Amino acid sequence: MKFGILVNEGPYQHQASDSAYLFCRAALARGHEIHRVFFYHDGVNNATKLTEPPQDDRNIVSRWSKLAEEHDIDLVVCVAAALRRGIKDENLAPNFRISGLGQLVETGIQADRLVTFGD
Amino acid sequence: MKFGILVNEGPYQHQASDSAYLFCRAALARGHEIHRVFFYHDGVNNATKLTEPPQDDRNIVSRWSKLAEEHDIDLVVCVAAALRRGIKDENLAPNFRISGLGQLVETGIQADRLVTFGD
Amino acid sequence: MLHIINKSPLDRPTLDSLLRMGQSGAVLLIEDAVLAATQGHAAAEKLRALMTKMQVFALAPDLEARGVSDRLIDGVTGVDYGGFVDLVAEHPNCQSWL
Amino acid sequence: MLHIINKSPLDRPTLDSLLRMGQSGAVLLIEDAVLAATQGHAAAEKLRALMTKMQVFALAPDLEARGVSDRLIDGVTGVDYGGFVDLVAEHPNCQSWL
Amino acid sequence: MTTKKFMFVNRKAPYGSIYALESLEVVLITAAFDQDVSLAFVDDGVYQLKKGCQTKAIETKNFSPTYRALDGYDIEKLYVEKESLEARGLTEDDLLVDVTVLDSQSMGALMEEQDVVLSF
Amino acid sequence: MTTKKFMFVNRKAPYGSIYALESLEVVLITAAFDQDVSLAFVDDGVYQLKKGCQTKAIETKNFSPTYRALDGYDIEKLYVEKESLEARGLTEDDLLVDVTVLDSQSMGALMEEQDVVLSF
Repeated sequence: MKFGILVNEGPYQHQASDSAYLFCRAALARGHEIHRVFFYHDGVNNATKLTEPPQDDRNIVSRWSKLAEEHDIDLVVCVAAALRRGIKDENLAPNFRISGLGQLVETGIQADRLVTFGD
Repeated sequence: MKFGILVNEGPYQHQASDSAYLFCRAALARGHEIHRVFFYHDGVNNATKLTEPPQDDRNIVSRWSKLAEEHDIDLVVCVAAALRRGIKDENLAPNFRISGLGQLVETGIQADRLVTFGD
Repeated sequence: MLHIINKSPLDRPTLDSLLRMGQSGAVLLIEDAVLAATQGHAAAEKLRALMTKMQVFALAPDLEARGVSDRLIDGVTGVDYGGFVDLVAEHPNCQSWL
Repeated sequence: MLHIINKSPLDRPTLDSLLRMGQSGAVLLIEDAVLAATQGHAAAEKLRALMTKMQVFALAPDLEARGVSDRLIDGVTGVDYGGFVDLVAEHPNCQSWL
Repeated sequence: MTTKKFMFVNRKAPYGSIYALESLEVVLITAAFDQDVSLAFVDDGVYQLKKGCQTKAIETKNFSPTYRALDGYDIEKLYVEKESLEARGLTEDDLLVDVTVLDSQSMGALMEEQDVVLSF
Repeated sequence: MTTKKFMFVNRKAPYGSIYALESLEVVLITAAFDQDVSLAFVDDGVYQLKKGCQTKAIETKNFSPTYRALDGYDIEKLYVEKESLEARGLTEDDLLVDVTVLDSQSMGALMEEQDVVLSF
């Protein structure tokens, strides 16, 4: 089955991004496909390559980048939300791309299920 | 009177930063002093110079920078919270500085009142 | 003590917590919390209970933003940001119920 | 429909909203919402009312993180992330009550 | 392109957070993709449609006019939960656009019919 | 340096958000400044002290041990609201450190005595 994922909150502050990541990994392990992960609202803050969490904590950003690399997942950051919050190509982490809200709607249409993680 | 201000949420997503800013301006207009504004948790995201809101919206980041410039206010971003969220010297907006949590405690001690704005 | 509440009483339990624990002083409703102070609102009774021990204020700019300035219940005083500053200054301490 | 709730029932009204509007299908409690499914919790009665029309699941990793795995009320089924994925796949549609 | 039923569930008051504004942006794009779009306003989300919002004093963009403009994008399915209005002392007359008021059960039934439900 | 009474009011469950963890960091620094530090746990904040938290399956750092370490920093004033425990079916035995359980009125009275109240 093809899943689309929507993440509405940034890393660390809320559990949303963690839950979304663990859901994606479990879906892949079950043999499903992750069609796209769309980052909206504060969710765009998951895409900053400047993040540097404490060594004993998980690195939420690089974990997303790595998952995308290994499973060829499309990580899309909403351009309007990103501009408001200072996420641009210059601080974008690997395997994320910035695009429009149309990419969210497209996932809603093409994926079999769209699952939202937020606050 | 000397006020300390604590901002716990990022710009745009929650009203906290707006409320804190309008409170500071009103306090200054009343002849009070703003001893320091401390940005903690997602509040550190108020300090990114890369923000570019739509033209018909307020620019929350530059508004803080300007207020600090005009009234010589100390805008301090918590270093640990900022590292987690990818706020560093390279993307820090003018008149913000990155420092430790001791700066928050110091404001609690030295200011006559500490007012918190959050979610 | 000045108690500051910023969330809608139908979305968060902070007004209930304040009703249980609050002793005296004043309450200022800001942001979405101002909705509690509107006529016909389910939380209006709670606010009246609160008024028996504290003065209640609501931030006028936030009432206006939500289109409810004309529905403020009796006994709640609207203040602007200057009034917010004065309330903080007049009370020996303050607490934001987050 | 699979209804997903992620907030504590003593911090947000989503469980109440679901009780009013939810029709059938299943509910999955994740993140802080798992607290609703623990013995002696004030929301346990609401959860029992919900069970009369829907199946109720709770995410085990979130129960463990909050130290309440051993207090799950009868009738609620713990699932891991794989089970979460299965629930989404098995239902024709889903809704996160944010 | 496939047409799916998209419902946007709005549960949060406006201006205290950005969700209402950013929800509207997705709604407009979804309509541009020729999808079947419905908006549900429940809980504090009903305040998003309140008449008379004036944001000048909080120095924030007033996006109330966008709800009035939805009609022009053929977005006409606006549903409001009756119980949510009542708990807040509001009536249909307080709202700035024409809506269909539904009781909780009918609102829930409508949600069940959707292909994609987005909650902001 | 002046000594002030600082109270940290913890109202949120752990792990669903970062507030509990980052609150602890301020608590430790405040103690290092030789201030009079109190911690209040009310509403869902009481879950921060729950025994037996295991975060392995959510792959997040378990910060429960930090509450046990507070004692070593001379942070000994931990107050828990009785009503909050009861509403959640918890008792003092469920908590991983020694606390003083107060009824709502006493907790409120204690808050009034503080110079600085931080809520996370």
